[in-house]
Amino acid sequence: MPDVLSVASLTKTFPGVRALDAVDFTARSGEVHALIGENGAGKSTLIKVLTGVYAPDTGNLTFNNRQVAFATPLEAQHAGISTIYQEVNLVPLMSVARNLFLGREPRGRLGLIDFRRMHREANEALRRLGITVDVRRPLRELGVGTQQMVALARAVSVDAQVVIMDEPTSSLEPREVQTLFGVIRMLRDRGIAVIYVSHRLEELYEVCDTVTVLRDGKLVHTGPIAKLDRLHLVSLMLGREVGEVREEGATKFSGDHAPDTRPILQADNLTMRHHLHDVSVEIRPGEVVGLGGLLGSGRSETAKAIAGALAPDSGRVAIAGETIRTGSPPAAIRAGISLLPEDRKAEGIVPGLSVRENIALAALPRLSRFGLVDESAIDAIVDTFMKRLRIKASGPHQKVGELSGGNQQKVLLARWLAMNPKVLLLDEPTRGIDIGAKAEVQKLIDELANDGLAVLLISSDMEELIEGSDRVIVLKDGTVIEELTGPQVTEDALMRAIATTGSPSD
Amino acid sequence: TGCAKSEDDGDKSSASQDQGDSGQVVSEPSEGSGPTCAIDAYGGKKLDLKTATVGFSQSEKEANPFRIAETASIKAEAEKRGVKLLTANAQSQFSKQISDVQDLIAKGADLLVIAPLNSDGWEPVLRAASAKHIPIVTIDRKINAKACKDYVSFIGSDFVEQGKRAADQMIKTTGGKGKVAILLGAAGNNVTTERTKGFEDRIKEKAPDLKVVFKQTGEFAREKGQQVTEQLIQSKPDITGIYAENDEMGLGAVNALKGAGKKAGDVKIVTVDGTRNAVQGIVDGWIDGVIESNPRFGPLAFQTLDTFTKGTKVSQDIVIKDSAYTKTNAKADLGKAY
Amino acid sequence: MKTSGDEPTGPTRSERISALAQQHGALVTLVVAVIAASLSFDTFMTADNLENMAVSSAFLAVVALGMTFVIITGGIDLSVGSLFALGGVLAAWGSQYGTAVALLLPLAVCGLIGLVNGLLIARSRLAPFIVTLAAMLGARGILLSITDEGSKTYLVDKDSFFATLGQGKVLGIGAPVWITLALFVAGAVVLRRSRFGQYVYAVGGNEDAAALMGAPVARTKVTVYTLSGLCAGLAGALNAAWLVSGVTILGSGMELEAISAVVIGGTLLTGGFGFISGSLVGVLLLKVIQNVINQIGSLDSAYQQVVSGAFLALVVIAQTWLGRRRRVL
Amino acid sequence: MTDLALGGKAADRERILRHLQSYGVYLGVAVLLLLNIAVTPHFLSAENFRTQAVQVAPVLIVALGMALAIGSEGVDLSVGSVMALSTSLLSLYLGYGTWIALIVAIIGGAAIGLANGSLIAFIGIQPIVATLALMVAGRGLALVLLPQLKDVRDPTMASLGSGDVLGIPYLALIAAALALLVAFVVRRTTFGRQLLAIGDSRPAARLAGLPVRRVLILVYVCSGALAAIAGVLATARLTASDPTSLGNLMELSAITAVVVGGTPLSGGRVRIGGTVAGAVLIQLLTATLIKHDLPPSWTQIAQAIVIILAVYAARERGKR
Ligand SMILES: Nc1ncnc2c1ncn2[C@@H]1O[C@H](COP(=O)(O)OP(=O)(O)OP(=O)(O)O)[C@@H](O)[C@H]1O
Ligand SMILES: Nc1ncnc2c1ncn2[C@@H]1O[C@H](COP(=O)(O)OP(=O)(O)OP(=O)(O)O)[C@@H](O)[C@H]1O
Ligand SMILES: [Mg+2]
Ligand SMILES: [Mg+2]
Repeated sequence: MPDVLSVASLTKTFPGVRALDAVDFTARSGEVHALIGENGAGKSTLIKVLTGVYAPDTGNLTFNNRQVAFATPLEAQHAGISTIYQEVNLVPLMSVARNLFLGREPRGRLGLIDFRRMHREANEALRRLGITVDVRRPLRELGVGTQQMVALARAVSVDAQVVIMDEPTSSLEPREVQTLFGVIRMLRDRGIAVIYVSHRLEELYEVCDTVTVLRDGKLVHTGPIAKLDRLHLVSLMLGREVGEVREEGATKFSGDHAPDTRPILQADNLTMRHHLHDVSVEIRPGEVVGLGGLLGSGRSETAKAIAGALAPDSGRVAIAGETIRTGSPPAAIRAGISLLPEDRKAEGIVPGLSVRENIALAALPRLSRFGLVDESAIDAIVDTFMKRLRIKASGPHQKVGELSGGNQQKVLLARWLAMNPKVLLLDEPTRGIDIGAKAEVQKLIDELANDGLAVLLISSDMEELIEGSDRVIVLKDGTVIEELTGPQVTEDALMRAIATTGSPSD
Repeated sequence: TGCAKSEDDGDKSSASQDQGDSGQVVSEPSEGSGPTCAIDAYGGKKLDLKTATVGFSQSEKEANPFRIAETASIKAEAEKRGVKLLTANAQSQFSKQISDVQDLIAKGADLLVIAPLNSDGWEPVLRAASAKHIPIVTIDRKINAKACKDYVSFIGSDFVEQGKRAADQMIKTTGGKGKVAILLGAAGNNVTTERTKGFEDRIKEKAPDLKVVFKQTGEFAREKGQQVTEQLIQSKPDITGIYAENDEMGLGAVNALKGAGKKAGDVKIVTVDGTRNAVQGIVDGWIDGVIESNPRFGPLAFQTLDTFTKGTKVSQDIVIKDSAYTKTNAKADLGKAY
Repeated sequence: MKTSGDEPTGPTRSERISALAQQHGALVTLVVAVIAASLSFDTFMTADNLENMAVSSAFLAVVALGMTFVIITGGIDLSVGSLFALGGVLAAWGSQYGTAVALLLPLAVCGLIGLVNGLLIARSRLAPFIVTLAAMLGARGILLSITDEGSKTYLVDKDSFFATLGQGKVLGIGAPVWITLALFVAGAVVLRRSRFGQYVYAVGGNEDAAALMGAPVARTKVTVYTLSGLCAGLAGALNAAWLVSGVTILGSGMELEAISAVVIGGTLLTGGFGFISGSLVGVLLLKVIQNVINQIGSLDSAYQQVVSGAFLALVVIAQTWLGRRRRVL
Repeated sequence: MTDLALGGKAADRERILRHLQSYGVYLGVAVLLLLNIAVTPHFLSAENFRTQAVQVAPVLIVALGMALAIGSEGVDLSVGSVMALSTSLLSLYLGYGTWIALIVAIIGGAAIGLANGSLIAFIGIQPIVATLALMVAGRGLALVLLPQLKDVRDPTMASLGSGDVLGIPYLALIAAALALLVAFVVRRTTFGRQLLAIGDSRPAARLAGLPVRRVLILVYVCSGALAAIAGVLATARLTASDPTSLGNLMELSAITAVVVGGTPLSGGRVRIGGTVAGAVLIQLLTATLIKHDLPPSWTQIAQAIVIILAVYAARERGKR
């Protein structure tokens, strides 16, 4: 198979970090090439260098046997490299169709855009991916997963020689993942080179041919994936011995907790027009309650309504029997509710502030006296959590915006753990987190529950949801359709609950 | 910003009221001697001022003594004569003044009194007015257009002349030797241009030893005048005189001189306008001359309109004879200042 | 523009109404204001008064047109007031060499200044606010230097063809009005129906994403600032034709008026959302307020300011309130 | 772990650029000072420095409040009108005693700030529009209260305007003290931290439970109060209340000072030291141009160029 895109001894430094260190990488036509590594290993950076977002410090880029240097993503795109970047990168206020066709709108007379055709084609492109939405609606009204599928549709609808996908599945549900894999196979069969980044190892074995492993910005392995078993792959990623890795199971959950009998969180009949209908959730101290459902089923809304980030039209939220004001994050936080939001880029991190300030942000009032900040108290807390969660940064003063996705997530976890919450609402806590960190986060959830914390876990990873939760509440179209308890908490039961009632777009 | 802005508050309102008619004297050559204008030549029909509606367009906020006195004088005269008056204020925005006057016309003004913010750019208004044969009198500033065709007459001071008289005063008090600074008014304003021109021409002509060494804008405001003068007296400590193109900047200069520890009379100051504070400055010894620019246009403006609408000729250029305040008359004439 | 796509959940009626109200909130306010004014003042709804308002709004409208593009990209252009004045002076000076010069000279100079703004903003990544603030000073400086520190006013020959661009009437309505309408139609088509228009929205909606999607972000920004400069210059030129002179004291505070008009018209200052037609309505609304104040007549000049400030606040509050529900999520 | 102590040319250059970005404005001040010492007669005198310090004080004080507003991803266009309003209030209340008048004037400024803050925080109006409305209305209000310039003949006010301690004018001392205070607030208080977080990412700050509205309101109240203080001091210096022209275009000078000083308009960062330097830079520039008697056209063009140069030096470099 011919090489299409390759780089030799590529180096890229950011202030204080060498993100890529003499990395060689080659993508071949008709091959799906997995790119893996821990959070912060440099995968996204590599992709951004390949596609002209960043300029490399050193290293040569060869495309179709010609030396190239892409100055902008546009140039890369014109050359035939199509990319889905890690964070959904579309324009939220524009319509779905406009997003799909930005820059290559079908044009009619006088060079004006032919909207009729554009909408028709957009509809078709999405339908092929199993999505039916009104393509004239603003993109932001779609759930994250659907947005991701739009980005996918955009990437594959151009004539590309190379298609790059940076963690495309992190916000997709199983059915959509299968659609995606179908698309990937179709691309491969057409002789297109696919570069695929994911933390979900099973997926790699399902669709990839070759794998490249990065660790701390260095290339540690590249070769056919079939020759490498899962254990080996993990040990390469983490830089630990195979034996060490073997001892760890698939998920880090220990199993059942021994919850209290009286619920600490009671959310009754939360209703929000179009989004939630009479959703009630109760969590007891020491219990992990899972929220299951398809994309757009209202899981995030439920969590946000409980945490005050959205104001429900009616309904009640109480902590230890005391009703709290809804629609007010400070009130919820004072009562002991913490929410790890799903969209960490927009709603979680404060990118321009340092790791330190981000961790201390919510706890500031407690960490200050008479309105003056107690710096040493902050240092202590920051130090503790950076160690405990193994946050990888050049120091507490690095800007959070510069961290890799996984480390940003850990910073957010640290922010909330520093609050000593009573109830922790985790919306996709392990999305985009490498398996090492994922295991740590899962272990942490377990520990927290054992320490008596009430946890609400939202996850599109069925396995994680089933293994982690004591109880699973299943939502569909903003309504609770089933509650799985005790022995019922199995993947099969969950699947069945979701499947029997159909998918929301039908 | 046309002219001065200052007043010791208490007596300001009364000042403009009481002395509404004690102000303006038409200078030589006066009515009759210059070109004149009659209603037949202008077009339009005779009417009785008493039953007419007069529109008055003021250029700036009534927030300085000059504008306050001007508007008050117009209003007082209209009331005295029982004429219906419509007013508009352009808030120093020229585009607004154009629409203001158009609005006045649309609201049915039969006659217009305009205090223009700028001399040029009146074409749209003049066309609208001439289509309806509405007589226009401009006060305090001229419109660059044809008298007796586009407008009836102009009543106001001669700003170049004011500059010249200020120069005369400066030459007299400095003895015609030394270095003078000019505190300019707002840039792009023809009052500034003309007061500067008159001053510089006269200095060149009469006192070649008096050199203008500094020209910076004080924007007709006291604070700006003070700030500029502060910089001036440090970079040019040997300055002999300061010509401020309005009283306010002159008073700012006085502040600056006091702050720098100078004594009254160390630096000669000549200003234009004739506000109470400036004239008091002469009495106190800080200012050496104030050239008056009289804002009380009401009586003259209405008299002109009255005469004109009755069918009698009026002069196209009615130039006010401005007085001046110096050490000799300041104390006695303090009451005349506005 | 219909799609065959089935809609999972259509917006409810009240949502649709509030969406409409947000898009046309300024129009509703305008209609209400006009009705109220014509009921209160019998000299409001006269042909003369309406024509006066239309013509004198035209120039601000053209400036606001360019500003709309800039604001949708998430930027701002403070230099338009100075460019408006500069354009007028250049046009008046150029009119002695014919209409072509009178039009092309201000377009060239103001467009060039807009281009420089755009380059500094897009290529050097300087903040639009500060770049265009500097341009506002710089352009005023240029104006002063070519008018002998503001003391010289160039006049336009009243009978020249150039003057008819400002003075002429077609079907009883002033030429500037027609020109402005034509420009707005063209602007709306460009913004809605051209690829460049899509880039304008994309850059304002999410600049990083737009760049990653391959939108020419820098070029789009450079273009909108150039466009804004051109609009300001053209507005100045037309205004000079109307006034038959290059008045030097024009344009101060005009940038704020233009921004107000655009915002009142429903365009978000944060970018990514807005309409050309809204800006036109915004300009008219400002004009009507001014006219009403004049209709009332003897309102003290200080109170006039209080009233117009309060009115601006009210309109924007109403806008925000109408638009709020849609922006919840 | 990634190699943290990395050397290399790229990193070195990056570091130098970062320093330039942070300290460019100080460099600018130094250059202007040296230039003036070389070419401006009588520049090196205590009296001259006093003049510059006194003239810059009101701008600087306004800029401090502006820096807070900009740090919260906002802007306050009403500052000039607040200065006018405070001078009107001062004049009106001087009859009841100097201190009462001072307090009323400052409270008046804070009240405009409260109105700004409420429009922004509760109704969600863009800061630039909300403060624009109050800029227009505020100036009008000032003129309604005091229709024209009025002399202030109050000995306390007079000494406030022209007095000094050990040769340092009160005005300069007050400005310096306020700068230190605001710097302290930004660095050491919860309010300061919260303000930066809100300026950087409003949704994240909201979800982190920060009292977003309260902080925003406080920001504009501070800005209003500081502008009022500046108005009071300017009045003391002028020994007159001039609501027509006091504070005209002040918002632009203040914003320029803040931005030239390296505070990005996109919020999330506040640099008080830079703001002070920015204000001084502009003051020195103005003084230079006046002292050398350059015509207004030159002055404006020179200002434009210096502003662009200064922000160009301090610009955020592209991520590439
Ligand atoms: N713009 C930037 N400025 C500074 N440092 C950066 C920047 N972008 C990335 N880095 C650093 O470069 C390193 C590699 O980051 P990158 O985003 O490539 O990781 P990744 O492998 O994609 O991780 P993840 O799996 O979490 O997405 C990290 O240490 C990160 O902190
Ligand atoms: N009629 C509608 N109007 C606006 N938005 C809608 C509508 N219907 C659905 N949505 C969008 O669907 C989304 C509901 O998805 P939500 O994020 O709650 O799902 P979830 O179950 O949490 O899935 P995920 O795992 O993707 O977060 C909301 O973000 C909402 O914006
Ligand atoms: Mg990544
Ligand atoms: Mg969700």
